[in-house]
Amino acid sequence: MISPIHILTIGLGGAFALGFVPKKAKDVAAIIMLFAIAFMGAISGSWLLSLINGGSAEQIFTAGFRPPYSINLLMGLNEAFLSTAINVIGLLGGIYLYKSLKSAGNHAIMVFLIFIMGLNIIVMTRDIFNLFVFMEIVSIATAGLVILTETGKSIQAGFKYMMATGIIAGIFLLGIIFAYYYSGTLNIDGLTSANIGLAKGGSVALFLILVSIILELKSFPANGWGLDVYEAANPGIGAMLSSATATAMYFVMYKILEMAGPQWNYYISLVGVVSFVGSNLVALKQKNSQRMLGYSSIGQVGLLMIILGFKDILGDNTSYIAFGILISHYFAKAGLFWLAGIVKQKGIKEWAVIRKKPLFLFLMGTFIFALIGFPPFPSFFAKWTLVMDLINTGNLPWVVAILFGSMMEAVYLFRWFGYAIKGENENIEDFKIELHKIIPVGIVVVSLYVVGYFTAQHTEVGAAINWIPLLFVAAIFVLDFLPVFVKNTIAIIGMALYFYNIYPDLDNLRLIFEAIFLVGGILTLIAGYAYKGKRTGFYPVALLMYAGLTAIIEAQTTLQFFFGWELMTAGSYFLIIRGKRSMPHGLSYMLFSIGGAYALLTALGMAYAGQGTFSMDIINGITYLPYWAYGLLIVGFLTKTAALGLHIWLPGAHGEAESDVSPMVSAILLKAGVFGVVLTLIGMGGPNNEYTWLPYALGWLGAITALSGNLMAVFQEDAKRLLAYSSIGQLGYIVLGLAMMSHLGWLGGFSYVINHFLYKAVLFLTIGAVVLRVGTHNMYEMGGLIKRMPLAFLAVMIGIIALSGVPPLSGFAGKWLFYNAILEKGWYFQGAIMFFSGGIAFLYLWRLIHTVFLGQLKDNHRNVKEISIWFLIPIYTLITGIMVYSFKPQWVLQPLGDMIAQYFPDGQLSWVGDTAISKYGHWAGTWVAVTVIGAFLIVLALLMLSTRKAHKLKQFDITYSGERPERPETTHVAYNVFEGLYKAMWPATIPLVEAWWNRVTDFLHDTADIARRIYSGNGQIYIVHIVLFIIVTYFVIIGG
Amino acid sequence: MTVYVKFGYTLLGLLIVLNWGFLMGATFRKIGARVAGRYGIPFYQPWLNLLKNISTRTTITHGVMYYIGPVFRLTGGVGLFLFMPMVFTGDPAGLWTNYSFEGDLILILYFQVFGMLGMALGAGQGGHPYSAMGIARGLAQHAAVELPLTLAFLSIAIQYDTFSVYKIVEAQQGGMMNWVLFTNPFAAVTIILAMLGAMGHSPFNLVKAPNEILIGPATEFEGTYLGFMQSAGSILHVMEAVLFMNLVFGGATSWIELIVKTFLIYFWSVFVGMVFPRFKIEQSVTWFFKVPLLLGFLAIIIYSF
Amino acid sequence: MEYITLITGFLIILAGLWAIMTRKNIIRIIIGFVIFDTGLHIVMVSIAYVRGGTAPILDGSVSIADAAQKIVDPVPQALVLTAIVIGLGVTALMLAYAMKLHQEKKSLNIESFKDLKW
Amino acid sequence: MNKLFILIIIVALGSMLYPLVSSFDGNSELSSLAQFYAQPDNISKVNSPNLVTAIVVTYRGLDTMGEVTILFLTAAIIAFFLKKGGTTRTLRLNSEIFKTSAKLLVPIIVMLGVYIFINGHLSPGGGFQGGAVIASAVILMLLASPNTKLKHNFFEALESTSGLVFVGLAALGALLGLGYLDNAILPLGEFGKLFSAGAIPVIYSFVGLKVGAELSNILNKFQSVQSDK
Amino acid sequence: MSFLIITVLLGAVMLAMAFIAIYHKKLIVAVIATGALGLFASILYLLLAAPDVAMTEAAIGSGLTTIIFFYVLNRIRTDAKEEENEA
Repeated sequence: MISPIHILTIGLGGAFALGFVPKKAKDVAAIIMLFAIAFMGAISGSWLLSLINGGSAEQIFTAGFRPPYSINLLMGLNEAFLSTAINVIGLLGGIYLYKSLKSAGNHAIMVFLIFIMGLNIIVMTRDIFNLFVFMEIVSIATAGLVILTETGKSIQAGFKYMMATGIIAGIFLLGIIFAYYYSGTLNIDGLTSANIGLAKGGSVALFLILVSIILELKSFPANGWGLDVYEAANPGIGAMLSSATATAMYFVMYKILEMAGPQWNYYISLVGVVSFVGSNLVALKQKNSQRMLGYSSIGQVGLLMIILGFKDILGDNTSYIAFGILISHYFAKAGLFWLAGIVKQKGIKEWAVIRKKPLFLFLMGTFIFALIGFPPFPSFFAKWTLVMDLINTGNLPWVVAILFGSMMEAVYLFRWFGYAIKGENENIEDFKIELHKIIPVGIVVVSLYVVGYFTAQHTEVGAAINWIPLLFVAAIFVLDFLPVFVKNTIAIIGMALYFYNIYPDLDNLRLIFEAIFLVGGILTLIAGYAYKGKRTGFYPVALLMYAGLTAIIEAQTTLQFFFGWELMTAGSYFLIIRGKRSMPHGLSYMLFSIGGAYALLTALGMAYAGQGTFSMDIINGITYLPYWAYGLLIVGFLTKTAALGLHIWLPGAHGEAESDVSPMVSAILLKAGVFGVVLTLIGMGGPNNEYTWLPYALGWLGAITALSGNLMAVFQEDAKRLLAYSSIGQLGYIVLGLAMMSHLGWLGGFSYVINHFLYKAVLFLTIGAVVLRVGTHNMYEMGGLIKRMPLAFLAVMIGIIALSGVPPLSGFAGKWLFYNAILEKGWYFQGAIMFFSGGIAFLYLWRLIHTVFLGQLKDNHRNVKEISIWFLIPIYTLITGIMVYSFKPQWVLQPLGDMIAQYFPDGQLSWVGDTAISKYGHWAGTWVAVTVIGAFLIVLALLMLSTRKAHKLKQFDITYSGERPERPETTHVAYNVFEGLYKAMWPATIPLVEAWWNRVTDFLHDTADIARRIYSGNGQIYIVHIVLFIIVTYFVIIGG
Repeated sequence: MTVYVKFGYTLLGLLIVLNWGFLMGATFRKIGARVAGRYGIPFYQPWLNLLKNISTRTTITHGVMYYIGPVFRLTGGVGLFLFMPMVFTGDPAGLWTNYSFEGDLILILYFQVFGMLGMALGAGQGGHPYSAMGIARGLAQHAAVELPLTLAFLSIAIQYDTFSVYKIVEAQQGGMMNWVLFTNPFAAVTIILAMLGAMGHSPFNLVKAPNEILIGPATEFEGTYLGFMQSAGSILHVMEAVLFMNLVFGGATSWIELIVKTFLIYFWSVFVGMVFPRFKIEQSVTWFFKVPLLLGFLAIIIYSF
Repeated sequence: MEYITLITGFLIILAGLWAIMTRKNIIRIIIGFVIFDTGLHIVMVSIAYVRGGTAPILDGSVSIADAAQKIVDPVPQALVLTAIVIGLGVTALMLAYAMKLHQEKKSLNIESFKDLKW
Repeated sequence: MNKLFILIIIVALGSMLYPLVSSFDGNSELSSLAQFYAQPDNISKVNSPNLVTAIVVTYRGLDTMGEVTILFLTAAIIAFFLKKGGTTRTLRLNSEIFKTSAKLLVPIIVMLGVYIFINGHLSPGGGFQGGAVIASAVILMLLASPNTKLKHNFFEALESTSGLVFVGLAALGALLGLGYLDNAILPLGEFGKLFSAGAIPVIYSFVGLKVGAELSNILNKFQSVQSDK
Repeated sequence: MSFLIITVLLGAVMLAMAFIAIYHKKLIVAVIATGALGLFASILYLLLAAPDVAMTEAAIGSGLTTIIFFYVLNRIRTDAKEEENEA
């Protein structure tokens, strides 16, 4: 094997040899450079392989003397990994920059080669002054590379960079020389054992060394110079700085911290957290994509610093966590910078142009999800482990800070992604794809997935993840060029087979939800046959959501659960954002989901604390801050069920989604949150739990959610939004039922779960299909459609009767159970609110069916056809379900009762034949249905007997007060039809919650805007920042 | 007792209720006219109306829903009757308890909407804007009325620890002082007030305004439809009164008692209607959210501690 | 003696920083960096000094045997050598930048180069 | 930014650095590292009378390599940064006397530079100083006849060659199994003589050549963008 | 003792040079003062028994650096002149 020192030989020799290459032969020079980097990579890679396979680390001595007398280098596992990574990214970056480097000439090529070489040595060296020299090499090379593509801005940025690094290098040198003075050595290992921190001056020297490395890492807020470089430099260089340099400097920090001793760890974490939260916060206002990426890079480095500071606490997991975060950041940030170079757009809004080439959306999406820490990327597993370990060791506040920062990062990254996916792109010039630029991007994308898989395999819990659904998603993704019909069939067959395989392994509770997810999924997918063409991207994301849902059900460990949860979030986000105007709603959905997911993550961490296992059982009986843990779990799950306060994403997201997506995300997806709440409540100990106020508060929340959801639905003019608000209300019932923590309450809740799935799927599918036909969501632009689409009308009528709870259809079961439960529990007011919400529900349901199907047929709808058969099939299948449930409620309720009795044995219903008997009353579902239908038929027969010949009237046979089709909302009777009620109840409809969230975001954005004013653009001010940073940290750490 | 006997008694009960509804309706029209200084209709006018309506030879339809609307309406009325115990005889499966063993108070509460819903849909298909307006107002007011009413019902259910109407009636036997009116006055007063809205007389009859003006469901539906709706209306009026009687006024142990009590209950709402002018819909909603709602809360509060 | 040189070095460092942070002319700022570097070098050499020591060159005056007792510390001196050359590189590059900046805006005032901010 | 504020910052920085001064009490003896270098055994292992040179070239040879690289980098960056933008140079001509004396002086100065780095292991000075002296000769040349086109390629070739030799010698040590940058790849010779100390004079000479070439390149670049009007 | 006085004097002179470099109106003078600072520093290095450093500082720190400064100043001056001529 070749000695690692020859990385230096190759790098320098190559650079010097380039001087012989004639000026014109730029290709030769560039190829020599690439070969040199590849060769360096081969050396480090071969060491990496040998060290992974148990080889021993290599010490390189120079000058024939042992350290500390001469400079030595070390090639251990860390070094081998990092230098391999640097060389790989260097090679890819070299390929990416091929043309830019060539046009800048041979000198630039030399500089690039030396830059990569210098990073290698920085990683390997064990001598502190040598480190200084090579850091100088790297920063001078950076100063040169910044002006690779020379613009006024890049020159300014380069100069500021030089000023800053000049000061930092001086501080570093001062620290080194005094460290030498106190220890008599320059060797890092020697300094470690010398323990110079004990002397007063020695600790100052150590501080100077540390702070200069911190500053080199561009810690917030003394980092204006670094940001300018990210913004102004060629994106290819930005990629190098963000991934390669930051990685190398991070490792330097690791070495130095090792040297300085554990008493500094805490402060490093402190600086890290300030940097992480601060730069992510400030990035909120950023409109320039490259500068935003710069902020994000700094944030990520801050996170890595936190991890480093906790290395003694995290123990063996430190390197795993750091690896996961680092490698995700490494590839993703490089990829994003490269994309920025390909897209050639600075403003984040202009990134909409990327949509012109859908593959690029996939690339960008991958990078952003990897940065935020979604599965299956390494950062997901790393963040998981980090949070678990931090909470387990009692560092909850740190977790909160970290998650807050991550949240901010998600905000701006997803906003950016939203612009890319949905923004206006007509007037933006399309970008060219150059092969040499896209190859590196492609390689890092693939690497992210591969590394993610292996990261998961590395841990025991991660290895247990079921990858089959994901493989299926990947397969569908590959097959995306096929027409809808084929993909739909594959998807349906796949899901059916999967369900067939999985269902024997599930207990009853999980079976219910799995059936809703998968059977419901199949039914809604059938509607997909109505679409023509390819429907690019639909199937992978839909299946991703289902993969996540099924992973939640199957989860044996909390990690698997969270894994599934995040997959489901990602998939549903993409599904929702496919709608035409769904971008802002997609964003708020994502942010609430991430916020909820972080609440879950924290809570799962608290559950893990002190348990030492990730089995799902740990949420039963949490011991560490149980009130908070259960509260957070519930909040996390409630973001998905859109409880009041966390609901503002739902109406838009569901309302603007595609016709067959709305039922998926409404009827099916919301149940994932319910499942979570169910698990939590079981975990709290079921009937005998000691958390009195938590279920109580939850109950009130459910009741108020039910009321306000329904009330908001009443005042909607948009049919799908109406249904969306209705979902909020219905989920409120479910939450209330579950919160009662009694057998009847749960039975009511579960009967709602099933019922809501059935009728909401029917309603959304039907209305969605109608919308597809008539081309508008606005109800006042519809009317009289019963004549054109009677089957759709019938479906909606059955749906709304079932929803409203009017006997004899299935909705009444839930109501009846609820009132019994309420009486038993004594939650009379909640019950009254619920009843009132039910009354409100009639209003919007009538409005829905009346405005869409009854009244006058609109002129432009005279020729619309009945909704597509592909929608009717699932709709009527579901209606069959409703009918069965209505006529034989005991078929559903008895097994449900048995299932719930496992958790709530007391207060069960007793069944006498068809009659359910509770403590308070009785209800014979079948007989009620038969009686009502019987009476109905008799009356109908009487009517038919007495009206033998009814004269069929045409539309205009009645007195007709005109409607104006051109401005239908002004004269349409159903427009603002509940004005009277509104006048009476308007205070209840003030969107307080939305206003509150708006205020929160405004506050954050304003803070960000004020905070970022410190980056005045004046290089001198940045120097002042640096010096101030040094002084402040000094007085914080040393204490004056 | 066989199923057929039960069915026969139920049918008989329905006929009594229907005729009593007609008679009561005519009586109050008469009283109203006299108060206003007019002569008024003869007491048999409703029967004449029914006959005349059913025997019209031509009839129109706007579509299936239009046709089925009155069926819903009448089924709603009949259903309510079927699920309501009428005369208390001490035997839960007694002759005049109808099919109340198939469900309890909650069923009745929700079933009230059945007729309203069908009516709304049927009128809706007529395509006339006024019917939509009337229904919208009706639903809004209904929602507002139901809130205090539900609180009162819940209070009674808590009081007797049951949702079974039969048991509630049973518990009130043995003297006037056992009536909910005296044992649970808050609930009773709430019901007495909210009842005004449920009965739909002035001042809470804006719902009917559109058809008063020019046209609306009652004009739109003619002939047999109107006949059905008038029958349904009579049945519903009586059944509402029976519901309140059962819940608040101790039920009835005989048909006579039932007739007297329902007459008085009905009289109360007509009496108020004659005194007060009509409310706008926002006025009536806010009215129900004031005193009745407050009383309803009180009715619950006294039982929730 | 070395105290005085050390203190001088520190004062020069601070003087350099003062120039960097207060002067608006870019050339003047670069001069500040040179001063800063010079101060650093003085500090480093001061630390190398051993009381009464001679230069670490073993010519006639110092023999191999008593070298360890007589010479001053050669290590920081070697470091200073390196540092001086690095300083030259940095200064030259900064001056090249200054030239370019002047070409761009015909101004040497640091405050006129604020195109990148926030 | 307010000057008073800066003053406060400077004072704060000074007070922060004060412990370094206050805890400094000079050296009465060498540090352990320097003592090792000054031990007779070790001196004879390197065999260079100038200990600073011994450290710079051997013990800390890697630093020197980096240092040379930095100059190289700077030269390269300045080269592509200050690319001539087409305008022809019209520089004022100097007097004949100056030109003639410069022609006379340049070789002497170059000789002096060479002397300094060849004797780097014996006397003060070495590659860097020698290189700087050579560069000053180049300056003289440039000043004397500003319009002469310096043979740029020559300096670049010189720079590259000496760089490659340096790296090659360093790597040779590793390949011979002695250690990277070990000066013992050549015979150590007799202490205090010109041809002694193994590879040190050779390396230092090439360092000198390289530094000279690099500095000349840098200066030439700056010269090339001058113009007198 | 005499060394001490010389050192103090040198230090004072160097600080004065630094002051001139920072505050003298003419950039040329400032640059020269910077070079002088380097020269005085190299004397200090000689006193501190560091002849190698002294040589380097004299040749590179004060010599070459100053020359580069001059080149740049000259260039900037001519640029400024061009500016005036054009204006």
